[in-house]
Amino acid sequence: QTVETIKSAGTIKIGMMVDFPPFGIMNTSNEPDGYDADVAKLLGTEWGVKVQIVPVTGPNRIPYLQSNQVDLLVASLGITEERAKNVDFSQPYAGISIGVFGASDTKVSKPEDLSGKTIGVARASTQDTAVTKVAPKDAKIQRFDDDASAVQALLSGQVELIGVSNVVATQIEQAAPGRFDQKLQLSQQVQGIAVRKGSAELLTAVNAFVEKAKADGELNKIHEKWLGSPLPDFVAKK
Amino acid sequence: MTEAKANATVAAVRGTSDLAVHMEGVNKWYGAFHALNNVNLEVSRGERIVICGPSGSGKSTLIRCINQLEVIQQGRIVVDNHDLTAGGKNVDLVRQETGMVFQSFNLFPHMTVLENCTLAPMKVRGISKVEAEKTARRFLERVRIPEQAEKYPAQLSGGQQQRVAIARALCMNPKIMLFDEPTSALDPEMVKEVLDTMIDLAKEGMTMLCVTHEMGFARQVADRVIFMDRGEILEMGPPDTFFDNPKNERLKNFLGQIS
Amino acid sequence: MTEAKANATVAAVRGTSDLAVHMEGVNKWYGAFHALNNVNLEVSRGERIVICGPSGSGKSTLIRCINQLEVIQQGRIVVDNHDLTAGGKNVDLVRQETGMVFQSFNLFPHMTVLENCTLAPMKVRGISKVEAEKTARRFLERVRIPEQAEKYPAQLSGGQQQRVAIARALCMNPKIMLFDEPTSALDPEMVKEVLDTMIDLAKEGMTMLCVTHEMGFARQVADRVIFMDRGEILEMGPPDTFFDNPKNERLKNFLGQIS
Amino acid sequence: MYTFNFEPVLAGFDKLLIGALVTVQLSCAAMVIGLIVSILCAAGKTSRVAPLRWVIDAYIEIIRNTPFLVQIFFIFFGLPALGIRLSPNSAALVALVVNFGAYGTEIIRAGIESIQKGQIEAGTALGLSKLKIFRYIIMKPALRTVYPALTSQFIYLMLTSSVVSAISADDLAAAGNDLQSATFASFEVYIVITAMYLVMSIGFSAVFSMIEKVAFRYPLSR
Amino acid sequence: MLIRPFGWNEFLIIVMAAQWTIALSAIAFAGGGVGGLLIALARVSDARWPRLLATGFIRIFQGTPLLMQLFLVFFGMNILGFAINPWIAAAVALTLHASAFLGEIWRGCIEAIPPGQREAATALGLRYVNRMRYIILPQASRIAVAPTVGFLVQLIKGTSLAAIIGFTELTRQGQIINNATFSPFMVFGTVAAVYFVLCWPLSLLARRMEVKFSRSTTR
Ligand SMILES: Nc1ncnc2c1ncn2[C@@H]1O[C@H](COP(=O)(O)OP(=O)(O)OP(=O)(O)O)[C@@H](O)[C@H]1O
Ligand SMILES: Nc1ncnc2c1ncn2[C@@H]1O[C@H](COP(=O)(O)OP(=O)(O)OP(=O)(O)O)[C@@H](O)[C@H]1O
Ligand SMILES: [Mg+2]
Ligand SMILES: [Mg+2]
Repeated sequence: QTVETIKSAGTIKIGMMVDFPPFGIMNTSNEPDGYDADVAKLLGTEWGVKVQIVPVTGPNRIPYLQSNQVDLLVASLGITEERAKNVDFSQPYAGISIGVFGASDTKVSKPEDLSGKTIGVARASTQDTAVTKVAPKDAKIQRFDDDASAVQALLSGQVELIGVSNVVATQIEQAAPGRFDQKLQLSQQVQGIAVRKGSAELLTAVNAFVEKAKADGELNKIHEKWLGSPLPDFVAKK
Repeated sequence: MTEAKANATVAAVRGTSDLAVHMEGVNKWYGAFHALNNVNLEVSRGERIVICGPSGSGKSTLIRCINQLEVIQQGRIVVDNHDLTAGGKNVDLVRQETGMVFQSFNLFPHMTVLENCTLAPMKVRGISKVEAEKTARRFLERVRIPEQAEKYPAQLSGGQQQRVAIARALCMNPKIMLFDEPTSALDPEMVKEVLDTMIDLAKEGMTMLCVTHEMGFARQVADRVIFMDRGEILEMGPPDTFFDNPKNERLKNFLGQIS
Repeated sequence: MTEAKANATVAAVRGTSDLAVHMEGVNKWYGAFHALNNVNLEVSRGERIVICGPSGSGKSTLIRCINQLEVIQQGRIVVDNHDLTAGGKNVDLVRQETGMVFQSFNLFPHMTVLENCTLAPMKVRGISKVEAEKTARRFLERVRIPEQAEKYPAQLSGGQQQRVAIARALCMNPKIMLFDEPTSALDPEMVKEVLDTMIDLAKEGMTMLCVTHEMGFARQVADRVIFMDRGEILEMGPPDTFFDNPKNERLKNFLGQIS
Repeated sequence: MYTFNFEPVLAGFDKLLIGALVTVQLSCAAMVIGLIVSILCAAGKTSRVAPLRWVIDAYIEIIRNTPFLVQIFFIFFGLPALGIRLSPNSAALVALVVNFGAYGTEIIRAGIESIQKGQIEAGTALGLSKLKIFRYIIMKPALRTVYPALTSQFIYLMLTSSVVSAISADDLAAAGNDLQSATFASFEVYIVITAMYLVMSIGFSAVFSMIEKVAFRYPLSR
Repeated sequence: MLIRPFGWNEFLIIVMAAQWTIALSAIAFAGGGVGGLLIALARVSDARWPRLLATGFIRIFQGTPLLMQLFLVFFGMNILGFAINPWIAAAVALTLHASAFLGEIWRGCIEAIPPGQREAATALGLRYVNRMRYIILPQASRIAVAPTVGFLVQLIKGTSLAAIIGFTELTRQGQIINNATFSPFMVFGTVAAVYFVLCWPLSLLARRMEVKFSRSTTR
């Protein structure tokens, strides 16, 4: 599939998550919205095609791409080596930093301290990968379907710690001010737009789009809008 | 119920008597349907009563009231000096002292013949298993199927099942036996074996109330035959006069039909 | 089956005959159980046959083979000149020419009496509804329940249901009527009304095969009585000799039990 | 065109087996406890105490008319508010028991109702108390008549249990999800775990028919 | 800034999602009705092959989670090069699933008709199609109503699994709203309530039919 076929079809199908605020949410009129949605729309405008957003979930987003249900994924997909074996990534269009959060009185300051603790994460997410990488063997990692469940597990005391992005952490702070704080900064994770393996031509076009958006400040504007801060350096520079 | 109780009190305590069953002004309704209409009946110890009448006339209802499988609304029933209408422990006592045999056998399908016979003695009377089995085998012998003790009901013929049902009732050492059409679910060639068992019982002096249409049996063993229709006892008397000299029109009609 | 066919061929074609039913060397097994053992039977047109015997002796099996509710494994059955063992269309033809009445009535509970009677004539013979209803009412008249035509089976007594079943079978204008213990599921006072209906039929010259234990009926209408045991026909003869002079030991025994 | 590659699945097969074991354990435990709950509730429904019957009815209606996923969320996330904190696997077990109990009650009630009145009358006439009649006369034949319904409800329960991965219990579905998120071999993983569920349900059916032969040996009348 | 409170609007969004639940249930039920009848007839057939095939079909679709069936039909077909839209995939998977269950339920109902009914019809000369059409199925359908409606309740709840192939029905909508509001008790309480409102009347109906049937047979 090439940009030409997409352009001649007039629409592009883009998969995005709608349960991953602020990157993907359903807004009050129940339309997909958020950082990813704006990026997708920007791409549509750029290429002069209509954007059809297909809601996907963490676990099924890659099958959606592989089975031709969507042309691209703008689905907060963190760029990892494992994933790169199955899909091709554009250069980063967003980034989050991942940390371990927990109740203020839980003492954790280095990865070894996670020993014996229960840590909740969203299954198959970047957080999952990051926490799994650093946690000692006897830490119990509990995998939930989405961030909301992981956060709920933390709030209800079912887990002591969770691995989430800084973005979600802000929301926890809103929901329960002062009760939780960040214990560990794990990684800064950059996210890419994904295309099916072997779509080199399409990938080039996507990369060109990302570069242009970074250069003309559009991406920055979107980041300001949704995350309240400029595009972080580790994304912008790369 | 309150009325029945009041009645019972009014009728005063008579002290022990020779009556096995005493029914007085018994009325029973199913909803609006009047199933027993002012029934009066006295059965002496050792007496054998046969009850007949058309379908739906209340024969089953009558004998089911005797061990309170059905509750009456009016009147008084005393069984072996236990006043059923007074309630309380009496109902349990009466049920232990009456044995009942149903048209459809009602053996417990998941128990062997022996288990069927020993369940109640063990669980109600608290008799030991060994003791209960000894008694059970004795009665199975008496109904002439000792060799079937280990089989399950479904492996027996209808006639054999009904004889097990009789033995099961006898194992509780009842003073009165109630039979509700014990042979009418049987194939014709099995009727005789069950009737023979019942005749044996009658000869031994058991008090019996038996709903049946086997007129030969009635003539042979009954002390009195009762004809019921529409919930009423219409005629009652020794078999000879009952069959050969019926007075009631409906009875004449009925006898004409079933012979 | 192949053997049966071979037999049929060997027995050669006899041309139309006066026989309503012709069974020759019939054998039937349920699994390993030998249900019919070399049965030979010839029934002439207009003949009335009563079949009796102990439970499980194969009486039902025998008459159910005649309209192929049961398939035989060996032998030959010809009904009204249609060779059943030859298969094909014959089975359908035979079923249309035989009427069957079951012990348990088997009326269709979701249809009125009239609908019960008109279904087969309309769907099998293709007769118009008006025509079918006219015939049905005529036969309901004949079994003496014309006023029940619009009721559902559950609203009728057992005796009435069985008479509807007879009317239903007659509506197909059968040449042969098969009865399988038509009165044994009935309350005693309803037996007579059904037997009377059957006696009427017999008087009109219908060919009948009837499994029953009503010996009074057998004496009154049967041309021949058949005794079966363990899948075999053991004795066969006119009622007088059959009942008063039985030869077979088992038959003697059986008659002793059921009377 | 997609090329199937089962290698990563085979590499993680031990994890799937462990997950399958958890599924089997959870389902079996849920069935045994759920069956006891069912019998008690079914007996309770024949009780003369009306409020008891209402409570049981409400329980049955609520469970049968809401999705299992929601039930399990409330048990896992909601109970801690009442001071009851369950591990994911215990929460899953409790949810499965609660769920099976509701369906089981209805099934067993049907079984009890299928018992002919004559059986109870025979027991009464012999002088047995209500409780003893239930225990010795009704119980076994009732269970026998509804045995097929109970076993298929159990199989359904086992398949439904795949939802418990949502609260991070580590059953077969969770193991499959973990494996697919690690390898992204989604189709391969799903095909394999589907087959594993099929094997388990066929296996259980076989075990059940063996149990049936042993537990209900008495012949049925024709 | 991003978490919004659970308000009237969110409530409405969840309630509106019930339309997809209903639509999916309707499709599944329609498909399952046709498929189930065929499976039931095949299961009671005298011929060996239809019986075996139907049994195998039931084994497979009652023996695997609906979730997996949906996943494999949707993504599997696409992978194999058959472009298939989610509606068709859902219709196919749910139909297969419902056919297996309804087939089994209805077989039971057909077999519950006393054999005497079939025999009486046969003896009257009625052949297979007429026997089924006029005698067996009308009677079987009466006893089938209660368990069928009962299964419909199961089916309505089961459609939540269609979320995996992209349907934003009731449960999925709940999850999405939950991620935007972080008020799980309000969200899932609402979801449960909507399911209850959809399912309870059906459960009551099933119960009523069951009672009615058992009355008409004990008489
Ligand atoms: N539980 C019940 N509820 C309502 N009516 C009942 C009930 N039991 C019996 N009846 C009615 O009471 C009447 C008498 O019934 P009963 O069983 O005593 O008759 P029966 O003389 O034993 O008849 P059969 O010969 O048919 O056994 C019948 O008309 C019957 O319909
Ligand atoms: N479908 C069947 N499968 C296996 N055995 C059968 C079947 N039908 C009948 N039998 C057996 O065949 C034998 C003859 O049955 P049949 O019904 O012909 O007896 P019958 O003489 O009519 O008895 P009854 O007087 O009890 O009606 C019986 O032993 C019965 O158990
Ligand atoms: Mg009676
Ligand atoms: Mg017979």
